[in-house]
Amino acid sequence: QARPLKWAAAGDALTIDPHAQNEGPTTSLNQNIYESLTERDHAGKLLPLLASSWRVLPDDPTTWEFKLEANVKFHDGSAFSADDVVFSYERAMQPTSDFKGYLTSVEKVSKVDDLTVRIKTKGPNPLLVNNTSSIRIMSKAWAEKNNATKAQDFKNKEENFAVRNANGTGPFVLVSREADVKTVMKRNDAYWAKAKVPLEITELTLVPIKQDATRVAALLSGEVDFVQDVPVQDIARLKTQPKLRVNSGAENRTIFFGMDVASADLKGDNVEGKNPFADKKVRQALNMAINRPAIQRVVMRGESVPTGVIMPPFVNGWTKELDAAPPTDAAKAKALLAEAGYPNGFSTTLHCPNDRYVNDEGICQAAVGMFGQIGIKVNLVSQSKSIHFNLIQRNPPETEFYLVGWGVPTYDSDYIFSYMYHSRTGSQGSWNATGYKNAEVDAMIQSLSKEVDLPKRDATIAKLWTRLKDETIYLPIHNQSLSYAMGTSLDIPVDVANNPKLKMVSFKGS
Amino acid sequence: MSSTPLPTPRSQGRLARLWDSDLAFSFRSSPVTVAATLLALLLVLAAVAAPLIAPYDPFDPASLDLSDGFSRPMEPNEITGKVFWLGSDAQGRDIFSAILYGSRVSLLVGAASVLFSLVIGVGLGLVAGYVGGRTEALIMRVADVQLSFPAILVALLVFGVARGLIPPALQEQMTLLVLVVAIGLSNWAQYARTVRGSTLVEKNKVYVDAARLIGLKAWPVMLKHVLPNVAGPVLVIATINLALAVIEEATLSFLGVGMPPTQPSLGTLIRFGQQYLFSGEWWILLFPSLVLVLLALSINLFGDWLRDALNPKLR
Amino acid sequence: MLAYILRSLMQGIIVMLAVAFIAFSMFRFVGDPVVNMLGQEATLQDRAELTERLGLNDPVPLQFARFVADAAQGDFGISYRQGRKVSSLILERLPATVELAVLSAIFAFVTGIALGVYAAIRRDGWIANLVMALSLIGVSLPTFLIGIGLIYIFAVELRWLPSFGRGDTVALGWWTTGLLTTSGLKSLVMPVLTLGFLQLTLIMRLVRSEMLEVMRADFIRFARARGIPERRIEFRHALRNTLIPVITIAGVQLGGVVAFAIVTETVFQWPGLGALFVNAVQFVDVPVMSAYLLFVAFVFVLTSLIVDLVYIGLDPRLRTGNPAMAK
Amino acid sequence: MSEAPFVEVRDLRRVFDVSKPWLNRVLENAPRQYLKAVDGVSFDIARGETFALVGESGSGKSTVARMVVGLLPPSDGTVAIAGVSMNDVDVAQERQRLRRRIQMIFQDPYASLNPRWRVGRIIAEPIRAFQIVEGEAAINNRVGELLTLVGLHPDDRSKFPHEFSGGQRQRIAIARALASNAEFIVCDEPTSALDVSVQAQILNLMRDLQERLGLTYLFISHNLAVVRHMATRIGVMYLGRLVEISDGKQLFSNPRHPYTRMLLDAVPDLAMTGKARDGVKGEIPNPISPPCGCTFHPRCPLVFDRCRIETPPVIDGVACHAVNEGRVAAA
Amino acid sequence: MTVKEAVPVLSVRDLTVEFVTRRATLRALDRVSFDVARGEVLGVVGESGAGKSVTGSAIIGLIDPPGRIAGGEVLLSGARIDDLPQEAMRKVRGKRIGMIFQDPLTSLNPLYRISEQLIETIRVHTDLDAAQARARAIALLDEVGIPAPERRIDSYPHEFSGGMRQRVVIALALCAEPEFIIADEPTTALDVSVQAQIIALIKRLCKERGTSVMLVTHDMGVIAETADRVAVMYAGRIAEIGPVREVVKQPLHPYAKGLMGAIPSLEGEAKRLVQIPGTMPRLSAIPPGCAFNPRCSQAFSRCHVERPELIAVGDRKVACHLYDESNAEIAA
Ligand SMILES: Nc1ncnc2c1ncn2[C@@H]1O[C@H](COP(=O)(O)OP(=O)(O)OP(=O)(O)O)[C@@H](O)[C@H]1O
Ligand SMILES: Nc1ncnc2c1ncn2[C@@H]1O[C@H](COP(=O)(O)OP(=O)(O)OP(=O)(O)O)[C@@H](O)[C@H]1O
Ligand SMILES: [Mg+2]
Ligand SMILES: [Mg+2]
Repeated sequence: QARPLKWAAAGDALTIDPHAQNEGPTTSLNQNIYESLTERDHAGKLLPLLASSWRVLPDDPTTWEFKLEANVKFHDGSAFSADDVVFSYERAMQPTSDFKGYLTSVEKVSKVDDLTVRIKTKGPNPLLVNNTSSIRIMSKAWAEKNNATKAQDFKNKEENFAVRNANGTGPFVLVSREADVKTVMKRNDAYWAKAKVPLEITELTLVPIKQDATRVAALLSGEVDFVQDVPVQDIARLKTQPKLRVNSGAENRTIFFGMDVASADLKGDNVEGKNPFADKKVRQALNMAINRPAIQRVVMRGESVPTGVIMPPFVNGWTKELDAAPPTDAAKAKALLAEAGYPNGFSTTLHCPNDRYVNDEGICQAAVGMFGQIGIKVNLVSQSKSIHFNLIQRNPPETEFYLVGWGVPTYDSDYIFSYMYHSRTGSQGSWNATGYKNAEVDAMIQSLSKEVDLPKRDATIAKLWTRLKDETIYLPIHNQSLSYAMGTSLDIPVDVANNPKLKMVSFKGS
Repeated sequence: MSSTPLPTPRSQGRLARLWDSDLAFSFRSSPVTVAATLLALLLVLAAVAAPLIAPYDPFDPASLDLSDGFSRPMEPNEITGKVFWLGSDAQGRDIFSAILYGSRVSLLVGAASVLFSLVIGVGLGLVAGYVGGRTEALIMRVADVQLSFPAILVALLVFGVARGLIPPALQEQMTLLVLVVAIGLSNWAQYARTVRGSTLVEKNKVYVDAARLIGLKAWPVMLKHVLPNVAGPVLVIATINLALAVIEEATLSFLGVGMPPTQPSLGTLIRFGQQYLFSGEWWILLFPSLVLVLLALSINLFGDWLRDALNPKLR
Repeated sequence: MLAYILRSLMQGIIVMLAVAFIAFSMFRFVGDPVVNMLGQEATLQDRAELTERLGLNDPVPLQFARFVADAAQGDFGISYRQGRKVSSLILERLPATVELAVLSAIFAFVTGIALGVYAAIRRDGWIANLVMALSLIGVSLPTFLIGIGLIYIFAVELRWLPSFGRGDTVALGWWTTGLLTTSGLKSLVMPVLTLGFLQLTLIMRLVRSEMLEVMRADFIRFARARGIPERRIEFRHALRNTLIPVITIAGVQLGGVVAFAIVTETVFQWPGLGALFVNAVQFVDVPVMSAYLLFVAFVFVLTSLIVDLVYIGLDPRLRTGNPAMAK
Repeated sequence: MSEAPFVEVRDLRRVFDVSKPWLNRVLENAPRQYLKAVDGVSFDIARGETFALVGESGSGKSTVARMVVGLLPPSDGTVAIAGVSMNDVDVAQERQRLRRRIQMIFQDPYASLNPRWRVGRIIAEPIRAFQIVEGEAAINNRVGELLTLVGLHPDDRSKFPHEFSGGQRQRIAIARALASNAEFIVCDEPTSALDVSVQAQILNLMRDLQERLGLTYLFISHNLAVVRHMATRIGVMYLGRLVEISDGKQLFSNPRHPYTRMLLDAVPDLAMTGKARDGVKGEIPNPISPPCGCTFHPRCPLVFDRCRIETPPVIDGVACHAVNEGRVAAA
Repeated sequence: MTVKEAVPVLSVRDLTVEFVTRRATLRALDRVSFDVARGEVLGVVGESGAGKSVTGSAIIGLIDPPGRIAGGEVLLSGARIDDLPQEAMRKVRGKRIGMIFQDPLTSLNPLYRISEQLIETIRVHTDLDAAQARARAIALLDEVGIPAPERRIDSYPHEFSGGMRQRVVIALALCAEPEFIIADEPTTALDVSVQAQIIALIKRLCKERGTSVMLVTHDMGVIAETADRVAVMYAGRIAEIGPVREVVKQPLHPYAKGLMGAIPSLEGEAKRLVQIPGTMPRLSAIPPGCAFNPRCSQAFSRCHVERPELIAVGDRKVACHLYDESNAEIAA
């Protein structure tokens, strides 16, 4: 029986090359075609996939060994083997790959036999396996044949075959793809793990619909069956529709503000020769000015969980105490400001994306008002994510106050530390646009990736968090929640990484 | 001289004469035009006097209270109990005040961009028409290129380029200016074409020769003699372009490249409101849209009448 | 006559060159192409190498010449965002936009002329007045509001028509068409109406005023004085004279429909070039932006050329190249 | 004419480039085309005299007028007024001073006044430009005087041109011409747009003014009767050439050039003398490619071979081979 | 003039035309009456705005709104035509009454060949088929003096000179052999030398066909030469009408006298022209009584109050109180 599913999302995958873009919507699509050694279920739990088991070699803490599933076939019918894994990891480690960050600790990937692979790390890396769920495996023979051995390479002046064609081991086979229009996949009837999953969808079509209203309209009129990005304001109405189901749940993502705490003077402010953000009291005042419950209630319509730390609860290192945010207290905030020498506040500019996170622009607007109430006049510049992220990633950064959201695909605090708190050196701290730089903290962060003793490691993590939370480098807002809307015959749970597992879908009622 | 001058029966005051003129008559006798003009005036006045009329200042984020968010029109807010005539939006902004301030921004952008394109277009058109030759060919070719791109595309491009060139810190302050330039640049060619056309006609009229005979140079002749005579069609285009510019600004804002959310224009308000098309908060979309359409419509009605009234060939 | 056509061609080429220059400058100066291509992690050496490879060290005129030569061969480089050849992206999106634009243009032209002629002939009739009033509302309604309104009524409330996209398409070679399937046709209705509406009102108003003007011409009076039936005067004598100015202006405008589609395509998630462009603007995908710019200019040049040819067909005064016969 | 002529026109030529655009010329292999609007015209005008130019449309009358007042630079030849060259760069300053002495009245009274200006401002413009009198009150006075002079009311200054009839507008134009105390007025068909009864008013006014102010006129018209009424001397133009110059009366009693005769013949006979008129044959040839030799030869009843080849020079006021050779008896 | 004196080809009775404007109802024609006999050329002269063109338009039924025929009647060969329904009137136009306008440059549709316009008109009014109509058109062109008509017939109007175009216009007006032709200033836009040719052509054609003509013009000379009778119009009224010789040589009406005296002449001494003071009144300000009274040097009290009717004086009719018997002593 034909059971097609039309799946609408706000944005399209940027590419289907599995190693070209480490970005939410891209992964969301690609995971249906390509598979990795391990996977996460919708709750974030790590499960075996192409690797049936793994271990750190008892004699060598720097080497991981993965046993691969037998009888796995690529979509073109060729058999999956260790060669493909080695090839794919090497491909993911190339400079043109966007996934090399997951594999910085990897020294070498090697084949032991057809179904065994070893990954040697530069030092001991007790958490390497967490990263393997992000590295997808493609067919070596196919890539070589089609001259796609490198992830997207602009220098070629030629397009990469893998950008439009795919050959993975996943539950769905690519039929056709028009970027930003639609991507059609059909069920992989020869799927190796058919027995373990329902795999009821016969044809899967992803249609990106950018406009919120149009996306909702498409669901209401029955043109699509499943909407991944339901605008928060429409959840209530959709819930009242008898033929629709809305599932909500937390996402593995925290939304927060960052600011330049290091520069001697800010360009966008009205304070001469001083950087107000460099003063912890000012940062604390800002933190106190934010009315998190109000943002949750009005801007997010309840679809978020306020937080006091830039870490979602799924992450190793999260505690209730850390999560507690300071209560909103404008009077105290003003007092702090006065103490810091800004009794009349100051003015500055806030940069905000307007098409990346749930109601990102609304959050910024609300915050601007709240900062205004303690006397800090904030200009708001909101723009598309591609421009916004550029400002953050430039070196030196071109923003002094910005909103960003961070998900943690490895479910470990290290990921946050090394991207957000480590000083900008080498491949680390690339998203740390605050200029925060502390040799001691950097050393502690670096020690994490080498620490084999997990309790000891956790202790370091806790120490780091206590210290960093107190520093108030970032102003956490909330952990974002997600809602999926679909016809009542479906019941797709919200995936914490926002990568719905469509092979798990089963149709009820029909 | 044996001929006697004809008696002049009409010697009333200037105002009375204006009232009695054909233009005023055709105005008075078209109730639709009168209504439209009154409406347009009302909207413009309300926009200009926004700070005096508006109960809140929607441009001051500090005065907003999130708890006021999504109040229904004329109903007290569930939490704060405040009443907003036309409701409030997601930020707790009073829609009525936001519309007043928003029309102010829209009209400011509209008027300034019209002025901008008018100055460029009329200037270039006059020069092209009066000087002729290569200058004319060059100017008109540039105008052609410009005309080949619809306003929205030009504005998007200008906006994009400005984004690339203006330092991010200044962008918010510059948005208004960029909008004015973007919309202004996308419309000047029309003026240039019209003015050139009329100038070509006017400059061959002998009153221009008469002026040249007393030794006037090209510029004084253009400005003092030709310009006033090409002003009619320019005025018509300017009026209609004002409506267009307001719409264009709204469209740009709708596409996300307009006024920042903290200083919303009508278009920005509509862009926000559009998110609530299905969620039941209809007032956030409806009222700004209505004002935008009424504003454009009333200006257009006036412009339409003006065009017919100034066109000697009709009627 | 040949000279006339050649001149149009030459003007077209000049326009194309001017636009190419804008596109080139954008490519070259708005955002650093090397940074855009290489991303953050690139080493200095990578950059230098790519700069050299892309020829960015050459003199600007040479770069421009190369740009034009590449563009003339349909080579606009690789999209920063999608990593695909811009030319193939454009070709892929072309059918959607062309079908939308052509249908809108036909809709606007045919309905616009018919209504305009009607409004001119029955100048004071109430239907004509109603049509004129509606046309003003049409001019005052932003396109995006029309689109949103249509979606709300026909897709959400009535559920008659799909709210987005092209529906099912049939591939004829590389061309995909929505004209051969019911869902494709249904999907076209609202975007075509939305896109065509503004043009329709403009053309209609233009036709009306031109026609009114022509109807006062001496030769119309003379035709009446000869006892030519009124119908014949209206449709044979007046209409053709009306069409000459209408075609110039409408031609330019319809050439622009392709680009006007930006808003419509955004609202209806129409997978055409306009949507591609808007996405490109948001991602600062300069190769796509500049290619689109050139494409729009090309369409404009093409329509102007067609307009000029139609002109020659309509107006015999342009056809004679015999100066001895004049005066 | 004992004293030196007030206006001296020598060998005036004006060529307009009416070539097709470059591309057409290349494609069609067409040469550049020139239109000789005025071709070697010479005449003198004495102070206080009215010199008239007549000729059909396109014969170059207006072009001569525009060159004489300096609105159009001649391609060749000279115009000197009161001894000052109108086109010599060296005497630019003198010429600027000369300008106030020369004015022009145009054919179309509806187009010759700026429709957006009030009459007072129109007439005051030359006064201000040449600083004839200083001070607003004085200017006002002068405008009033001028309006009265041409038979209008001083209060008319606050009206716009469209509030006047054609004849009244022409009076305003005359007032403007007189505003700078001009001595020499070029009148390009000043009455051809007016009704006969109004024409009579204007013609009478012009003659009155001439008598009172000692004006010199260059009077252009295609209407022979009007010319006869106004002019002391007359030049007949055909296709850019002056074919005959003679004293006013003589031209009508004794036309010599065949073209002049033809023109006279073409005038309907108000007196209804019943004299049979020779129908004028043909139309003016295309001025871009005028017939060679005597340009009138295709229409000339007296044409003979020489006329087709050789351009007749002006001898004794006539440019006609037949006349010069005495082959036609003076009528 | 032939025997059929009894029924004039055209008879205009008390024709009144009004233009309704917002300020007033303007009377462009005020009880105009005249007859045109078969084969006769009636000249109509008068200043600009006197109502000459309106008279022509009213006869042929082409007064555009806001104008309307407010009174009087027009009879064509004895039958009323001013009250005919649209379609019937259309059939009269071109078929029975031809019209020639002033400007040949704009009278022809620039987009159609001469042949198309001629054949169209011929076929609208006759049963000829296309080939016959074409032959007819060629014959007509030949008749109006266009050389090599077979060749020129397929030209476009812009390929003709002004004089040639006016010939084509005349051919178009003559297509259906109308009984009556209105020529509204047919030569004003033409060169002096061509004017005479065109006038001669009209005159010859009408004579040959026995067509009557109403020739509207400014030019007294043309009238003097062409017309049999002449009507002098002033401010929408006929001031004087009568045989051309008498009216031109010894005008009766003071206005006509002024008009004749104002024309510079080729003969005689170039003396000061007779000058009528002032200008014709605007339609909105026509004085009561005789419209000419403010400009008339002989006006007396009655002229200011009572409108003079046309009075027969010999062969002529004149609208002036001076010729009313009861005022005989003043006229002297
Ligand atoms: N600016 C110009 N460019 C080209 N040709 C011109 C220009 N001005 C005049 N001519 C031509 O020169 C010739 C003489 O023109 P001009 O106006 O002097 O004639 P005219 O005798 O005054 O005629 P009219 O009685 O119609 O005023 C005409 O053939 C005209 O077409
Ligand atoms: N459409 C109109 N509306 C108002 N008044 C009009 C209209 N048409 C003509 N008139 C008036 O009717 C009067 C007679 O006009 P008409 O055209 O018959 O004059 P005419 O004698 O033909 O003058 P001309 O010699 O200038 O052609 C004029 O006063 C004119 O203003
Ligand atoms: Mg002239
Ligand atoms: Mg007339």
